[in-house]
Amino acid sequence: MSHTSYTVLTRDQIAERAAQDIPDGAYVNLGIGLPTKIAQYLPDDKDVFLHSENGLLAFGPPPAKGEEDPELINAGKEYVTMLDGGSFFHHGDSFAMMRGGHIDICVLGAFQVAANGDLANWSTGATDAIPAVGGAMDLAVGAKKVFVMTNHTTKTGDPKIVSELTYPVTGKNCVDRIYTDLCVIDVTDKGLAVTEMVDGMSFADLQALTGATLIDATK
Amino acid sequence: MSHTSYTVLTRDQIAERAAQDIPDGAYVNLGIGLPTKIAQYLPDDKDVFLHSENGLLAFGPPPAKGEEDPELINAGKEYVTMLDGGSFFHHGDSFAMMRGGHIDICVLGAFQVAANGDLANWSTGATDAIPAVGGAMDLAVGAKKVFVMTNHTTKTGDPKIVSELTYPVTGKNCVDRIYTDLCVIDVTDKGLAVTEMVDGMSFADLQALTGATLIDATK
Amino acid sequence: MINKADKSITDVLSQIKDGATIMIGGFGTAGQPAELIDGLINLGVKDLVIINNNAGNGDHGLAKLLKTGAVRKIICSFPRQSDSWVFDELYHAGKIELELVPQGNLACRIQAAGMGLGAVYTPTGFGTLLAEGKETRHIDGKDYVLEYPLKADFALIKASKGDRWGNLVYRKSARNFGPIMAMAADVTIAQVSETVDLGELDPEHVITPGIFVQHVVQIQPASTEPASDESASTATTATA
Amino acid sequence: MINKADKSITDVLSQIKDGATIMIGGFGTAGQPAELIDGLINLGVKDLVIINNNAGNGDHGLAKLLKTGAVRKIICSFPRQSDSWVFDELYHAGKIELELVPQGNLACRIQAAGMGLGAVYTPTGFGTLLAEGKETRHIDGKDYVLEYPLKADFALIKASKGDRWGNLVYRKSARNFGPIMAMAADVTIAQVSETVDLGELDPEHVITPGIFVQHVVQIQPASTEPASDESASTATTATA
Repeated sequence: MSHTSYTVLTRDQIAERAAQDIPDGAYVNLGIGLPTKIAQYLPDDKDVFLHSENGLLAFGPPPAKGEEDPELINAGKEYVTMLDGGSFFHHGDSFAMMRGGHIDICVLGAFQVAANGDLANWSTGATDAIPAVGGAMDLAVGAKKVFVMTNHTTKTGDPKIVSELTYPVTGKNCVDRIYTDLCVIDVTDKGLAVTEMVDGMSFADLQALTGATLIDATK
Repeated sequence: MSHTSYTVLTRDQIAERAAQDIPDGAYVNLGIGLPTKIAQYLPDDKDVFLHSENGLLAFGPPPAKGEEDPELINAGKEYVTMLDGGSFFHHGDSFAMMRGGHIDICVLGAFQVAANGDLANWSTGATDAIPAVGGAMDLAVGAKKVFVMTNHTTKTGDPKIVSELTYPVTGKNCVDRIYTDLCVIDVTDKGLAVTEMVDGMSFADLQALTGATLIDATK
Repeated sequence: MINKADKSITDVLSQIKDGATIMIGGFGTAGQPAELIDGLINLGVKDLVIINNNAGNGDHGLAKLLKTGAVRKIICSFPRQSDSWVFDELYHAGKIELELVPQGNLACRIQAAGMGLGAVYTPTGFGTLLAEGKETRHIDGKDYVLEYPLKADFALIKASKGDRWGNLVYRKSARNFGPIMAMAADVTIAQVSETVDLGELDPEHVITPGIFVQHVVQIQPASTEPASDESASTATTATA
Repeated sequence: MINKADKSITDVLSQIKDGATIMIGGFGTAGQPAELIDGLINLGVKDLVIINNNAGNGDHGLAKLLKTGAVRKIICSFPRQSDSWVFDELYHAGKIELELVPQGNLACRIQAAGMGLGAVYTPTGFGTLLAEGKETRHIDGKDYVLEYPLKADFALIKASKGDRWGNLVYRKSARNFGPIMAMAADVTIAQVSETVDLGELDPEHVITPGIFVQHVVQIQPASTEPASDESASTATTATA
């Protein structure tokens, strides 16, 4: 992978970019791992309601040291706090929020995203691996908008945005937008439309790092 | 209808008799109307938990005059009170209690009961009547035991316990026991087994007032 | 900053258009959002489909709405009551369509919509007139009827207290259909007796989390029940 | 007089026999009924089917139960974790059967059992490996998978407070699967940090009504978390 002259976003910068697209009043589920970072970049003047599968709505930042409560954790099993106006509920109601279309946006990590919006993020299909799915499939089918946040390529430089999935699917046609360290892509009926690229990136370079045909929509 | 020398139970006496068969710790739904009277005859030394479709568990007797609360009513829209240890819940959870098999006993009124335990209590099938079913069908299929409490015959002397229903069915094969003003009948695989009769009643007389074959199980 | 409690009844209801499907909470008069129904009558929309447990009592509330001729169809479990003369007359005159649903199926179909299910096999109604023409299935020794979700464009419900994020608590048996209807409608409008500050509702005690509620409208206490023996929380008026 | 809180852990658990299907509450360690699991290990029953969100962490609790070889099959959504080495080893050695269920389907199937439904069409998993061989249906423009209820002989759950009629309240995110598992098991056994007198739990705040709970076992507070910032209600010890 030959970096010419473009800037690669850090994980925090991808999170910061994605955070800008979350509107006031949105009900949002941030997937375990990278997407969780978005919480740090949500502007204070907006009310964004964070949902966690294990029965929290409107939870807040991590507690101060020594204030951790083992019974107040998010789906990533990290300690959190509650905002005034938050609520607790059981797993049935929590997944009703997700599957019933009440969550406005979920942001998920990905192994692969296909040109048609298929998402793979729960299994690499390795035969000796223990499968584990958690709530990923429920978020993929349930949220009004599914955002993916991922590095543009794997550590070994293979594309993660592909024409068709080679890994097992999490949800069909579910992804609406992809935030990578190189660009922002909208999944549209016409294909993958690149709306933003990092400084110094050319569309041709980006296409070369991608396993599916891109549309230049940066203008 | 020729009463010879037997005693007919009053509505209160039928209720009192049925109340004796409700064990300590039972979760019970008393249908609107006649069955509601059972509550007055539950012994004080037992904890019997009364459930109401509209979201009450462990409700108590009517309030004192002037203490009525329009937001504390039972399914019959009568004012009630709550016992210590009672709870409120929504209609979804309330019907989960009924349909999920968590209610031990429900007691329902009846237009007709058939020899196989089919119950008719929601519609006489009259073409100009407005149909209304409420929770009757849910109770009929959901409770562990379904008791019916009814006069043995209609006001015009027609049998209400019949070989086959002529009125629209509420629930199939659902009735376990029938309390009438004349007797107690268990609905068994072999048929309708009369376990008790009022004083002075002969089995032949009872059979003559009944539209289905009875089995004498009073001994 | 989100404030779901900043509009008047008139403003909130103005988004309801002819032909809307509307769930209305309440079991009898307990939990019936009387002021929202009055607002709906004043709005003058037509061709409505109403989902409620009953079909109105006396000449007020839902019965009054029916009387205006605004309702094309009602989906309910128990329309026939001693004081349901308004519905009775419309029904006998063929001026209103009735879909009669056993109460548990009504609740369950509303829940199915809120949970995002496609359909459910329910035990109630099998072998009865109310399952005629419906798909059935024998599962694990028992018979079931296939029933589909009941969704709505709007839910009008009554709660006891609400905050500016839409969190709600109810009072006694007025809870009934409110929480499940709030989950099954695109837009839920809750009338409350009291609007409280964010944080006043204990997160352990919230019955309907704000995600299910789009608007909260406070009704002047004088127009509802007499002062009630509410639980201990402080009853400050909200700034929200 | 009913007292569901009058037995020791050992007495209550002794009704569990080989081959039982057991739901165990908790999401990670929050809400995991650690003392009941220890009691189950001591009981020494075998051939169990366990329903839990995870498949154990570290060497304690559920992981320890697995290690004893007591579990024939586990039904869960997320077995693979950084500290799930006990399960990993059993799985790779072919010594435990795994039924992997998306978390929402797990919750929904448990709810279906509690509600008495025969089956549900759920949106999750359609077109994936986890729906292979399952019946599907296209309903109103969307695809669904037919899923069946998950019932259990026993549910072992953890609540914060309980009374002698089995009413329960939970604490924060330890609520998770407790309320829905209590509804889906023939016998629900709840461990609580505190047993309170009847009437101390406000009927508006009860999360699991006693009808869903058969036994309440109080665990000495010292053996659980450090003293917590519990809500305001008076913490008298129950006579029950």
